[in-house]
Amino acid sequence: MLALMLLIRRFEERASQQYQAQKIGGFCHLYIGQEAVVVGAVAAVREDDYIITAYRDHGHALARGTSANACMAELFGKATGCSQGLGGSMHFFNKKNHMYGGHAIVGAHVPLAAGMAFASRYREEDRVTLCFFGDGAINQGSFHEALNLIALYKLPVVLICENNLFAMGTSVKRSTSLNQIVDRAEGYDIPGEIVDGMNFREVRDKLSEIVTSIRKDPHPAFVEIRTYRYRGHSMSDPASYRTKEELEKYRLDDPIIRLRAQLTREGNLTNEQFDALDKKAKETVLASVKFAESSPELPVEKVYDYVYFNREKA
Amino acid sequence: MLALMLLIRRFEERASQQYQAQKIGGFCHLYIGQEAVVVGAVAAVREDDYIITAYRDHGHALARGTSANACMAELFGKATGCSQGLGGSMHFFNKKNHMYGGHAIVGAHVPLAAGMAFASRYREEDRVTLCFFGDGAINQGSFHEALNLIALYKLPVVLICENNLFAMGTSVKRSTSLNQIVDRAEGYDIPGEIVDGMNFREVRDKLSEIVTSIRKDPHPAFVEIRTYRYRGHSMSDPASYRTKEELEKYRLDDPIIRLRAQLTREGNLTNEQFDALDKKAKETVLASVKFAESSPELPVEKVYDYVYFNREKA
Amino acid sequence: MREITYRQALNEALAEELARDPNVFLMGEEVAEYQGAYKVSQGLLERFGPKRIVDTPISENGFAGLGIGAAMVGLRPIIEFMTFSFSFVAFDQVVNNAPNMFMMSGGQFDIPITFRGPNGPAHQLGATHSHATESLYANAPGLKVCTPATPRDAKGLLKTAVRDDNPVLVLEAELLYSSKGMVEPPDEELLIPFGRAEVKRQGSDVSIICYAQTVPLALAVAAQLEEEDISAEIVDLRSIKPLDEKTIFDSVSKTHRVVIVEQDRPFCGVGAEVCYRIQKNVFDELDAPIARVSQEDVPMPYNERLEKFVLPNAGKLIAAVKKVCYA
Amino acid sequence: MREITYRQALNEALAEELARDPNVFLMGEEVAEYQGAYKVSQGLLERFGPKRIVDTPISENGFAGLGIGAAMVGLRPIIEFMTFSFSFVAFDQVVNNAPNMFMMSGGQFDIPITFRGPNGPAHQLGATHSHATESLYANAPGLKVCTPATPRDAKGLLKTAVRDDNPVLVLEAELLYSSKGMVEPPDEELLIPFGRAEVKRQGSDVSIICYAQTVPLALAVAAQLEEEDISAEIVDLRSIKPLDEKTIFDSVSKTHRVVIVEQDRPFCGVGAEVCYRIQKNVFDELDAPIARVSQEDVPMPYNERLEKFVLPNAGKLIAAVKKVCYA
Ligand SMILES: Cc1ncc(C[n+]2csc(CCOP(=O)(O)OP(=O)(O)O)c2C)c(N)n1
Ligand SMILES: Cc1ncc(C[n+]2csc(CCOP(=O)(O)OP(=O)(O)O)c2C)c(N)n1
Ligand SMILES: [Mg+2]
Ligand SMILES: [Mg+2]
Repeated sequence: MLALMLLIRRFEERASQQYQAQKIGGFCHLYIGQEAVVVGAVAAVREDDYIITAYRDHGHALARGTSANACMAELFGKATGCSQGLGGSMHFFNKKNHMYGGHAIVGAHVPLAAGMAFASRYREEDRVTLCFFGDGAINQGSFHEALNLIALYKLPVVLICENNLFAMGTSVKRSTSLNQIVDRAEGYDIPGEIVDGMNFREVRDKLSEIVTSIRKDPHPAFVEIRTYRYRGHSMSDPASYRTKEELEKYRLDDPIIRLRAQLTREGNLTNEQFDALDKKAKETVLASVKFAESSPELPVEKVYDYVYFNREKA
Repeated sequence: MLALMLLIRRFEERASQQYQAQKIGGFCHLYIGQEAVVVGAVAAVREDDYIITAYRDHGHALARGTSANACMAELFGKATGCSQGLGGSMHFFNKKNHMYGGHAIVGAHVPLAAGMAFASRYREEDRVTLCFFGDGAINQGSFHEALNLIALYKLPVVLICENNLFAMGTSVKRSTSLNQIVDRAEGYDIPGEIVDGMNFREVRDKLSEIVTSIRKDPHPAFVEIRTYRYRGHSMSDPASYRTKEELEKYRLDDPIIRLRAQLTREGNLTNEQFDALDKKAKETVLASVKFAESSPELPVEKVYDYVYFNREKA
Repeated sequence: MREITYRQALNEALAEELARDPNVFLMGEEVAEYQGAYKVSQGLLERFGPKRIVDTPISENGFAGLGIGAAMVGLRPIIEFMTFSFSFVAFDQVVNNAPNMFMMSGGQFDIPITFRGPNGPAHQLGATHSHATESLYANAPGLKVCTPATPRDAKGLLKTAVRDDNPVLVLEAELLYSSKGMVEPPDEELLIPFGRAEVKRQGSDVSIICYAQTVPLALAVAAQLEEEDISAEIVDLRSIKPLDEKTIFDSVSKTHRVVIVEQDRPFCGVGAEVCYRIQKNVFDELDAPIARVSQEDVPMPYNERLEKFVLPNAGKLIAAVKKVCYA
Repeated sequence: MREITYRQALNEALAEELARDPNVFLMGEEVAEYQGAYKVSQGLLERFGPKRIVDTPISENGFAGLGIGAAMVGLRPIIEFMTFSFSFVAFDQVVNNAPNMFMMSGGQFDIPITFRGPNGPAHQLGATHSHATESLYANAPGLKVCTPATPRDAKGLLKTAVRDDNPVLVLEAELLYSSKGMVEPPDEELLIPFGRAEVKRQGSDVSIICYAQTVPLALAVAAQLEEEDISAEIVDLRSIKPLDEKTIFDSVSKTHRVVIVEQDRPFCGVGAEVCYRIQKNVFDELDAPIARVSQEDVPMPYNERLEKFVLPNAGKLIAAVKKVCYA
């Protein structure tokens, strides 16, 4: 899990660099600082459980076993990307690994999560759907309608609010009058909890508990996971709406340092082992850039093949 | 106030009859049974406070001093109607009396109410906005976004949910998992109360209290007013989704009978006085039918004048 | 063949597809216990149970999105909008999530979903409840849009929609729900492919291109014109997207005069697109400018006479035909 | 006159209208403290304070509706959509509440509101973030829609929009925000009326009708065509609705050949409507079918080369011009 967090961290750093080198286009939202959230959550579920998130999705794709190659190639717009270069940073998909996107309209994927969970219930499967979204999403109509439907139909969804305190430049204090986001769940009678998102183990353990209870008896749950993004909202945001001190405070609480310290304290990780893991992550990511660079793009006429699905042709 | 409730009751009965006689077109939603809600609410506010509601709006227009003539003429599609025959049953407006509609898309007028209250605050007026909506509206995205904005900006709005237990054929139990609708307000930190909507005095007094407090210090409030509609959802609905017994139970609790009994008990109303009031209401309404029948329609080419407002021409 | 109503035809299509494929379910406001606001789903709850005929709260954005999510994992939802005027609160789901998913995911997720319900002005429902949405949705890449005008087309197109692996909108005509027509018996599978217009009446002097509620109007007008020795060919588009250019162009090449009559608004309406395609491809066949009869470009008034004035009607259509014929 | 950017021009328009009328306020996501996602509202919070420059949560439906309600009681809101792709979650407010209110209320409520923000594909933003919305909104009766292509038009049209007593959409072009052009000095009032196209370049062989992002494209192509002895007249529509038929028809009557180039999707796009109007009114002036260059009818891919292929571009425009000129 530490390896996975390191992979995400190093991937994002490299993506940032490649974006600056103009190898990557469009919008690009980095996940640095939030790694423990998705890694912890994914550690709490089965491989066939569904996960879906918003546009800050690189970490989610990687955590769900999408290769760094496929992720980097997607950013480069290459045919070998996880969405064949057609989706880009905000639209990572990996059907095989049950990663259902990568959705760029704030809040609009929460109803999709309801549908995925509806299908599980319809088929009498015991799958759980993890639906990630930001603190900004809770003020969208689609979020609201989906939560009411999820509660009404008792769908097996864990609603995971990655509260990184900001939606672009708007702090949570300026987007809702709630003292804590988790209180919003009360308006739907959905049980809610607050989790420390800088602590991998707390995320994993809390979610394991919730997922176990859902698998026994399908119902929704809401978790507000408190975290922080170190970078700006997207590559073009200098993030001048917050102080250096605030950022530094969170950096001290870094999820990777924290897990490292826990493992070291317990005698399960040496400095050498950590360095080796980190080296491995860096190498994987570096290789992914090479892979992306040398990968082909789809021929332009191919766009017509992605308008309608044609079973016979496929 | 009893007179007003009687006027609404008799107006709706007559509208029903005229609808069956095909003098009225489109959809027509009657307010019978819910009269105490709007009459109580309007009794609690000043004449220059804003009110806005959904499509079940005849009572609201009448309560806000729109003449029965203008209301009936609107149903008949006549130029003398409160919306010149261009709005119809679902779109009653009376700007002069601060009745801002009459809105037919469920939930879509709640943001408008936010805007009206925003304007009051902008102009530093102490007006209050009363926003009425049904139990079905609380599951719309627009309701949610508006409530969050209203709470965030601390706007002077009383959010009045006329809970008549049904949205068309869907009972509240089947549209949300909440035990009581007022709990939804918790998700926005808006204070909420439950009020007996069959009791005019309770509605008036409770709302007076709330309005006084808002005028002192602008803030939102949510009231779930429990009421019942005696008729089907619209004229075309036989309302077979509920039992005769349920309807009879509510009829025993009729808001007009109740206020009459209260007044009689207190020695403020004789049977003769009541009959005179009722007779007056019936006469007013009967006259309104004559008025509507004999009123002109807008000439057809006039439609072009209602596409864009042209200050110079107006 | 037997005569049934448009409503029954839709009901049969739903029942047959629900019976054929356990992945198909119907969801919307009042579709189950109430039997449908317009009774299109009459009897389906009893037959298929609440798992497959699902009532929702008034949350169009929510349940449209729920349908798309269910389609992502392999179900085949039929989502009813009580009317398409209410689909505007779900607009983002219909035009962003449904048709973009296949492209955005690099072909991993096809979205086999059907959105259906009455579309276009009905009768005195006023400005908010009278929207014709066909041009708006046909504008979005990745959607298919059909507009049945007869019971047979209603059944055949809806069944095709449910089996299509892409998001399809079946825009029904509320004013036609009780209209009758001949339809194959239930034991004969009736599937009408998209992109095939139908010549509902042969003629030689002018092509009247129509769809949905304007088809009966055009047919009635054609009968009237006959008396004045004008022979009108009636082309019912049936599906707006894909559009059947061949049938249109063949008719134009035969009559050389065209009137398009649409229930739609004029500005960037379906008729504009059809006009563009005709003049682009068979310009030399045209003996007169193409005329359109659409709604007046005004919000819909409630008053009955004013509403009639705003809508396409026989008088306007006849005038347009005469203009192109004697131009 | 001095040279400023399109972004500055919009900023000046906002500042001038805010200063002129205390009823005007600006509301949207990140418009205040962040100074605008694209910095169009730079400096306005400092100058006008938080009462008039108002940040919102991510609730487009909510704050679009809030603006409409405020307009009902006499304020003059300017509502920014961070991009018009996000206006789809507010679609119902924009097409139902804003333009219908005046009719529905029998003329009691005019809605003096401006919705503005970048519209249309920018650069590699993918399928959900690249919507061109002009034809969708122009379809709705009661709305006005303008699409400035130069700093001068941006300033003049936005100011006119704010003063209009009806709902107006100012569809800006993100890719043009940093482009420069000559604009009257701030002390000269610049108001550009709606419904007036502008001939941005005179020519005699072909009329290229364009707007927004396709105006610089058309001008560049015209320069290229000049070298091949084809003289192209460039007609910038500036406002889509109302549409300036006269300027269009005059140009067509002069050149007899037309290419419409739009950033829009093809199906029921703006070009279709313009084409219909031309063939209807000046059919006999046409020496060739009208050609359109629009987006390919596909969801927008992220990949840069594929995106370029989907968009209108110089190659396609030149080919279309040559086709109509030698047809
Ligand atoms: C409906 C909609 N409105 C606006 C945007 C633009 N936008 C993209 S991300 C974002 C902020 C979202 O913040 P949050 O939900 O907290 O997620 P975070 O970026 O913190 O991960 C905004 C406003 C959008 N994509 N969709
Ligand atoms: C967005 C939207 N969806 C659906 C409808 C159709 N519709 C009209 S009224 C109604 C029920 C509303 O119930 P409620 O809010 O409880 O109000 P009541 O009729 O009880 O007064 C429905 C579903 C609509 N007008 N708007
Ligand atoms: Mg955030
Ligand atoms: Mg109700």
